[in-house]
Amino acid sequence: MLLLSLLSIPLLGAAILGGWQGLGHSCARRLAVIWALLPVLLAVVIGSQQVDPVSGLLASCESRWLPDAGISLRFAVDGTSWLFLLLTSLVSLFALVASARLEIGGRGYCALILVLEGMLFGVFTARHFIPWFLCWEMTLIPSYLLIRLWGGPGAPRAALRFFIMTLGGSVFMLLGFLALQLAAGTMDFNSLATLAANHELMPKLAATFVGTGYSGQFLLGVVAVCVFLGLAVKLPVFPFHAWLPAAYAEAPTPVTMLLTGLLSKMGVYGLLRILLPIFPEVLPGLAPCLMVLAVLTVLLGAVAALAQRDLKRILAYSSVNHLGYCAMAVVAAAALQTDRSAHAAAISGTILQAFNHGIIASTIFFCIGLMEQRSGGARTLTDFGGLRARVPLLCSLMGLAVFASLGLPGLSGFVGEFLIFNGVFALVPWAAALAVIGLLLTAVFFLRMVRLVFHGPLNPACAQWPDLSTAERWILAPAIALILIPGLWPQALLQCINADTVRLLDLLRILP
Amino acid sequence: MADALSPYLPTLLWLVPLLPLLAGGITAFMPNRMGRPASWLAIGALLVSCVIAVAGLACSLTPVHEHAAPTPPVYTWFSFGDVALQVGLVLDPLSAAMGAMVTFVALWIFIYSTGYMKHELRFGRFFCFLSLFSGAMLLVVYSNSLLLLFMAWELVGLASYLLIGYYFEKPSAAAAAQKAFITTRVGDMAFFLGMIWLYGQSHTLLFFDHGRGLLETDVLGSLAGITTVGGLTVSAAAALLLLVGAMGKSGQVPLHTWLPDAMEGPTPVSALIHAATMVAAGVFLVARTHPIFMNSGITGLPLSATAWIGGITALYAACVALGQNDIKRILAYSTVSQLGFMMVALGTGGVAAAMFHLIAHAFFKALLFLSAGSVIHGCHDEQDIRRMGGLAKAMPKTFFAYAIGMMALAGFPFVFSGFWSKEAVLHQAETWPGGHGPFLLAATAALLTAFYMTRQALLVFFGKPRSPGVSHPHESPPVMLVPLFVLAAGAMLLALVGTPAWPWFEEWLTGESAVFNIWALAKPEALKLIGLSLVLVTTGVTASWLVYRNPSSDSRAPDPLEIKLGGVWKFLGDGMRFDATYDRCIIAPLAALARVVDGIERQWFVPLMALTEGLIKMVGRWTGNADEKGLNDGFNQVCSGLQGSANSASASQSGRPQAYLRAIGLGASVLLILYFWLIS
Amino acid sequence: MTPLPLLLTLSALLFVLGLFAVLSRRNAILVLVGIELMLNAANLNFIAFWRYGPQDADLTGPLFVLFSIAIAAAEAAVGLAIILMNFRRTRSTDLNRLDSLHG
Amino acid sequence: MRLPALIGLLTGVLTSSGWAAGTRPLMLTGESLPLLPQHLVEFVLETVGAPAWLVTLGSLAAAAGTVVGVFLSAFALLSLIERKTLARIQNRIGPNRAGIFGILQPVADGIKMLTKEDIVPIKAEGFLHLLAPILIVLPSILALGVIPYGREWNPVPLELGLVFFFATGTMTEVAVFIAGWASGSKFPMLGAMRAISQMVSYELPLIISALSVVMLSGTLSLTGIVANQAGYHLGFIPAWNILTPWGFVAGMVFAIAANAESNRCPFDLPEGESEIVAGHMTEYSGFKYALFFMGEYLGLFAISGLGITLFLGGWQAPLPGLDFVPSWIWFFGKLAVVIFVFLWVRGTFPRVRIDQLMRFAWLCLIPIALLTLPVAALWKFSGEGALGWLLCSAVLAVPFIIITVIFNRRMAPAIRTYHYAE
Amino acid sequence: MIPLLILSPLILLAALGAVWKARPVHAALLLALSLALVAVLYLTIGAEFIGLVQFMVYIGGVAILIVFALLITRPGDEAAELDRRPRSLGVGLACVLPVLGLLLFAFSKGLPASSAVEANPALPVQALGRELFENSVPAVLTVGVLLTAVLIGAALFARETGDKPEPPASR
Repeated sequence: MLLLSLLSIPLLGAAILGGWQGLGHSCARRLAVIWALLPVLLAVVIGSQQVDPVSGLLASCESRWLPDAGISLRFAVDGTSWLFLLLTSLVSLFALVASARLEIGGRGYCALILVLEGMLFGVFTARHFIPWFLCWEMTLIPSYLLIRLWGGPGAPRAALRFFIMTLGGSVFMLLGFLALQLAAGTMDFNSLATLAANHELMPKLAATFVGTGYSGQFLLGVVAVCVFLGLAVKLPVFPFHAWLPAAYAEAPTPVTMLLTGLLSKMGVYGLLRILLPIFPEVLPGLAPCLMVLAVLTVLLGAVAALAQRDLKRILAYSSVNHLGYCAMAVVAAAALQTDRSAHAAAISGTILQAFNHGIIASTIFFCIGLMEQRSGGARTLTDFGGLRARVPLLCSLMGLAVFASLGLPGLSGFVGEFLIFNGVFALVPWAAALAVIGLLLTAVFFLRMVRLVFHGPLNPACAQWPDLSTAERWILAPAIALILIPGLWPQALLQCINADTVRLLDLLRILP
Repeated sequence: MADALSPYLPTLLWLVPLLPLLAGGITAFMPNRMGRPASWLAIGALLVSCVIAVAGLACSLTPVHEHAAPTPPVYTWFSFGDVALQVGLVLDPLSAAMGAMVTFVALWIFIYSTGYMKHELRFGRFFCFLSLFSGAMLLVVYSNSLLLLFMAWELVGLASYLLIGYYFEKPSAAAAAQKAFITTRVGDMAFFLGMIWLYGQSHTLLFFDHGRGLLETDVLGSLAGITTVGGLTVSAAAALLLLVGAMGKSGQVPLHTWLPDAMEGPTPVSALIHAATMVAAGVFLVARTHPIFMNSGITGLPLSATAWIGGITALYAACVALGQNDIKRILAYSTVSQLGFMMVALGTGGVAAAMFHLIAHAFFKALLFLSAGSVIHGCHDEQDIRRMGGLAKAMPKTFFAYAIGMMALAGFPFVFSGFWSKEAVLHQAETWPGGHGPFLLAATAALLTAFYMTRQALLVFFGKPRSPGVSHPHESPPVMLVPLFVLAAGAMLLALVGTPAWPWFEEWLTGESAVFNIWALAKPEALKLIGLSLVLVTTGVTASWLVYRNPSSDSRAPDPLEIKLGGVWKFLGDGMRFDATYDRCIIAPLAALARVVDGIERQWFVPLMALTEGLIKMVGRWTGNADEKGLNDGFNQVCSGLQGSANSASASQSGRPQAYLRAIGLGASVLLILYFWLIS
Repeated sequence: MTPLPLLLTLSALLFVLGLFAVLSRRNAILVLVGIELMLNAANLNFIAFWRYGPQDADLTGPLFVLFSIAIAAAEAAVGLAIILMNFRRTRSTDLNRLDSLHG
Repeated sequence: MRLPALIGLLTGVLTSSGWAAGTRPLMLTGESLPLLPQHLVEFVLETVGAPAWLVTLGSLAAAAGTVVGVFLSAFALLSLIERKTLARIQNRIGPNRAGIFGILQPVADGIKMLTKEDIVPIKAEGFLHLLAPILIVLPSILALGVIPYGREWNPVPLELGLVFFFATGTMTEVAVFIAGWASGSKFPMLGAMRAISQMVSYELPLIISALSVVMLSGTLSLTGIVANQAGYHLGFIPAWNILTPWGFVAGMVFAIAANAESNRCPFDLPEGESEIVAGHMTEYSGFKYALFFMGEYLGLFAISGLGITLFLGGWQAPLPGLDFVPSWIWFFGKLAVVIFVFLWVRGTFPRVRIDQLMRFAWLCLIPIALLTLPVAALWKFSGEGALGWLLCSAVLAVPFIIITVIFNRRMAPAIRTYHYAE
Repeated sequence: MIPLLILSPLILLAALGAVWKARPVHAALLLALSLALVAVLYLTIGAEFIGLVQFMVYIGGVAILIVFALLITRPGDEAAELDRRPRSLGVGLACVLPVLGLLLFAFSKGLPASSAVEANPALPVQALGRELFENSVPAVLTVGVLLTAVLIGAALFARETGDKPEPPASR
């Protein structure tokens, strides 16, 4: 019931906003902000539910949709899902608040954001491929429209590119799952994972596609690659990230917050929830290949960020870099080594990194939005300078987020990165050793940005800027709290997912 | 007091780092105009920390378990999966001595800053950063976990970044801050790798954990038993990585370039962070993890690497210091050189010597920086020693303090701590079985130290004022002078606890009780080194006096050494062109790489995408046309037919509310009349 | 003549006057005036029956009048707000021009 | 020398005559001094043998006459004091020509007003134009009638005094409207619109803040409310409502709203001469104009008197030992202080803008006034002691701070750039 | 009885004026007069509290609101402002008169047998308050909610529609 209402509330809000003719822009934004508080509350309520000791679920709902086809709308929340739900509700709220603050969009815009939020809830809770995929694809439409209609001058092109690439990836994923459906007769994630754990998936595939003459190993590998493609585009993993910088830079800032804070997390979630449990048999074979891609993502993201002059593009590449760590950790966790603590570290680190990056990146983007608002749209590095003298509060809060992003201990970014490196180093040492360079470069491009934007003599163009208004302070305060608290007390987040991590490890048969 | 406190110390110990951190956190929220209260809060917090740290020192003076590893309580910070990660604080002689030194020196530097930074706009912010730094530094010192140490280590780096960039409006300061952070981060990344390597193999990051800690025999043995890349044992590899981290923080060649630039920060910052404490954190890290260095297999590579790097750094920095003209940069290079001395001591196995030199150095170098600050303050922000001169008369108290610091650094005999600590280091190096290289390097460096310090003193305090700016210097206020005297007293009194006659400090660190034996001074090897030190100092001072006794009265005249050495002097002045080399070999290629990657991103991916787009659009247009022509037109015709027939039925409705009301009223009246007609 | 019939007659006449205003005034606000008159007539009845009606001392009458007055105020506020809104749109309060519902 | 003798004579006559021996003894104490006219009329009428209703009517008329007389003279006095005080605040001298220290200025003004030509504009609606000034004065006089001025001086002790007071107060709005509309001119109309919106807005906090007093007193009778504030805490702190947390807040709200209700500075927009000449009074002259002024001042007296009754203990003495002074003297003493505060406020505050005015009422005063109701209940149930102080202050402080912060932000004037001032 | 006999015709006359007057403001003022007279009527027959409340709400609230609305919705010229005799006078009367007949008929039929001049005691305010806040609490709450809703609704209706260009963010 709780879950059902969580899934439907954003859609209801979208319907209200969509249907309320004549609602003014600012009223619509305010209404949407208030409405978006509801999912946050509901997420908190769901979090306070008792965990079912058998299934480890906080809440679930199921309805048989097409029983003949074996398709059921199964949604369930465990600790990991819950963390993503919380992130979704928080970042959506944040994006709506940011829209209200930056005065972007109106009725339709807010409705689209709410639709997006609802679909993301679906993605993070669905336990069956069909509803999951429906939601996954449905996120595309609002995000496409949001970028296309409210974006910058290059938005149509960027949005189209985003749409096509993601859709292309999804097609592969759909094909992969259709193959699984043909072979195993189910698309339920849990059933598939159980089949995989019992080594039944491979023979079934081989039996189904006997005409091709390929081995089950090869076929499952192909399916895994197909699924990975779909996820990799969203994440994004090199070389499927081409849509990202333009889309991030052209989208209106709140939408960028959603893109980086939530849409990319769909990829992480998919890697953890789908790729890892369903394909444990073939992943170790693919791991070196995927690991190369992940490390390249990390390094190229960081190096490319060095050459950017547009603040949003810098942040876009930094997102590539940060999500590369997630990809790296998941791939490492797929490697066939039985160091339970390293696996646990990699998986926990991935989730933590996803959550924290969502918060941090959207905070930084919001700050950039504020700067853009003050500068009248300019946002290249040379448009600013010496801001710390003029707007110290904005600079210190954004600086805090930036330092969290480059993994300063005591802030939320560090713990995730520590765990990821811990796990990856124990499982695939060379990857960690190379990726450390990425960590270093992150500091380089972020500090370069800080130096050019915040430090140095005050740019006369910024000499009249107002510092954060009270409203902006109150908007940023919770975000900053969400950066500080997990940094000092990571257990707050980890305790939600530890049981799930153990469950996943047991499923993957990784023994102590 | 110590005994009474000792049961509570494990808990109270948390306060030592937390109080300054808390003060930093609170002052961060104070507006600029509340600068004074912010400074009081910072000083107050640090004072309490200092009291506790000194109490801790007092407690550890009386070793309860001799030769027993400490058993501090550990706390679970977080757990992932079913693994818990633990942290804690430890109070052993090493951390107790270091902690007491840090709090004490920092306290006086805080007090000094209230005078020195008086006219700054962001006065409160300065103390916020200072507090943040002190807290983090104390966490480094007391940490019982490599992870906690690393976290504090990074925070220290952040504080250093903020403080170097305190005058962020100056592009040079902003650049120096960035350089410091990134250069040290290079080392930090090695540290990070070393740490996770150690964790991956031992599954613990605690130093002392009831026999299961990293620095305890079981784990040390198991680590030394695993061989990895290049034939090194895990502990050797990790130790080397940790050493790189320490090099970054402690400004060892080749990661030293940030330290002279860091002098862009305010002088108290240079005194506290870039002389006394933070740069010593690297030395402290090696001292802390010394058992890993010691037990790294038979090669002993980490230790000899430490010794050689230290020796090279010591000599290199001493040479470069010869060619500097900025009063603070001379001191900065001297710091690098002295840190090299400490590394030599560590590499040659003398944790005690290194720590003694560290603490002594903290006192006299802080003293020197503060005196230099006083000089700069008095000369209206003039930093070039060629433009100073004759300040001894105008600023006698500063001169007095400076002289003590300078003599301690140069190693004037007997009453100055520097003499004895340097003697201890040389003693260690000389008796090292690995060779005489580090010893010779260090001894030469000692000679040069005496030379350049004398040069500096002569140019600054003697002769005639060489520029109008410094012709009317003024003495600093008491709030700046008192810390000078306190530190001067410390720089001298510390000599008492480290002489060979009563090597109390060393014995205490190693957990033995010292015996006073004046005749230890007369032992041949002691005499030999004392003699050597004396010779080195005297030579250096005399040579310098000969060269600089009559400085030219023109501030633009070339340096006497420049005349003699020519291009070499210029080379030294540029820090042996490390920066330029880095620019050419690392930064420029990196930028080029970034441009190439960006180019690929833009040039290669974009057309590919555009092609796909075009194809898809074409298909879309074709199907769209089919829809438009085939389906929609037919539908439209049906609709328009329907619409035409519906227009005639609506004429009877006038749309006026009152017309409707009247109709209702008439109807109701009719009904009423009917009703009455019916009932009556 | 006892007070009760007098008051009842008065209220009936007031009611009828109000009704007349509602049915025949063109200005929407004056229609509201009529409605107020009708409400008052009703209130008057309540009070009359409470005061001069059968002997049971409960306070239903005045109570009801209190509520009725409160609601009348509310009704006036909303009614006027609606009229105002319409005025903004059409620049008129003439009910005869409110014929957008016509067929 | 003559007055005491006269009083003595009268007393002698009264006490010795049949009244003293008959129905009621006439004790002429300090307390009952203001009742003297009323008693005299009753005495005369009864002696003459008039019917009972005539006696009652006469007695009421005398009582009303006393009140009106007292306050009309107070009005005259105040018009002078106000000018003098304002002059003092503004570093001027003020009226000093008519009589010594200008003491005859009110008289001079009165003569001037009476002898001026009464101008009625052509477009004015004659009857309504005349009706407005009368309707302005009427409610103030009616309201003055229900206030208890002393222990015994209580002209019309209505059980529903408070409701009556507010009910009559609403009449002013109609009067103002009539004045504005009947003048048939632009500025009066605008002024009337402003005045009405202001009065309607400020009536709400005024009534709500009075409600908390009603809630704790359990009566609508002003006499009862005063009686409820009798006594002293700790032996010397008077048990006035203003000295409780909710009462303090309600009293402050009441004072501000009262100031606005009587259209006085800083809320004197309706007649802001720099903007709309004289508001609804623009087209009036001569005696009608004077009536408006009279209405305003009588209203001020009335509302101050109500404030004193509700919050400042009415006629109760401020300290236990001071009961020997006749209670109405205390009342008028308090009235003088309150009026002075109003003058002071007028002299020191700048006039607010119309949007500030309305925002202040709706966003600040009304929420705070509403807040006093639950807080008064809390005060009642937390034992009216130290605990009550603590709880009530806390409950009041938090919303107060929030409201004022929000309000300050909303009200914060935009930073202006003075183009020609530098 | 006497006050009643005096007041009733006055009330009716005022009401008639309110219905008949062509000038809207006059009609509104006459309505106010009529309502005020009804309030006086209440006062004289022992329902003082109701009378005063009637006065406060109708004169201070409703009448003022109506007048205000009239002023705001004034058309430009004077002629258009006048609400001249309705054309549908006959229809109006045709609707109204049967109602009047019905009412009078019903009253005359349903009048209680004994109706005294001074039957019930005057209104005790305390008892009324007790009745209100003890027995009729739900009703009071409902009315409270209703009034709040009305307040918000009226404010929403009456506010300027459409987004005004907002002033630039905090300068």
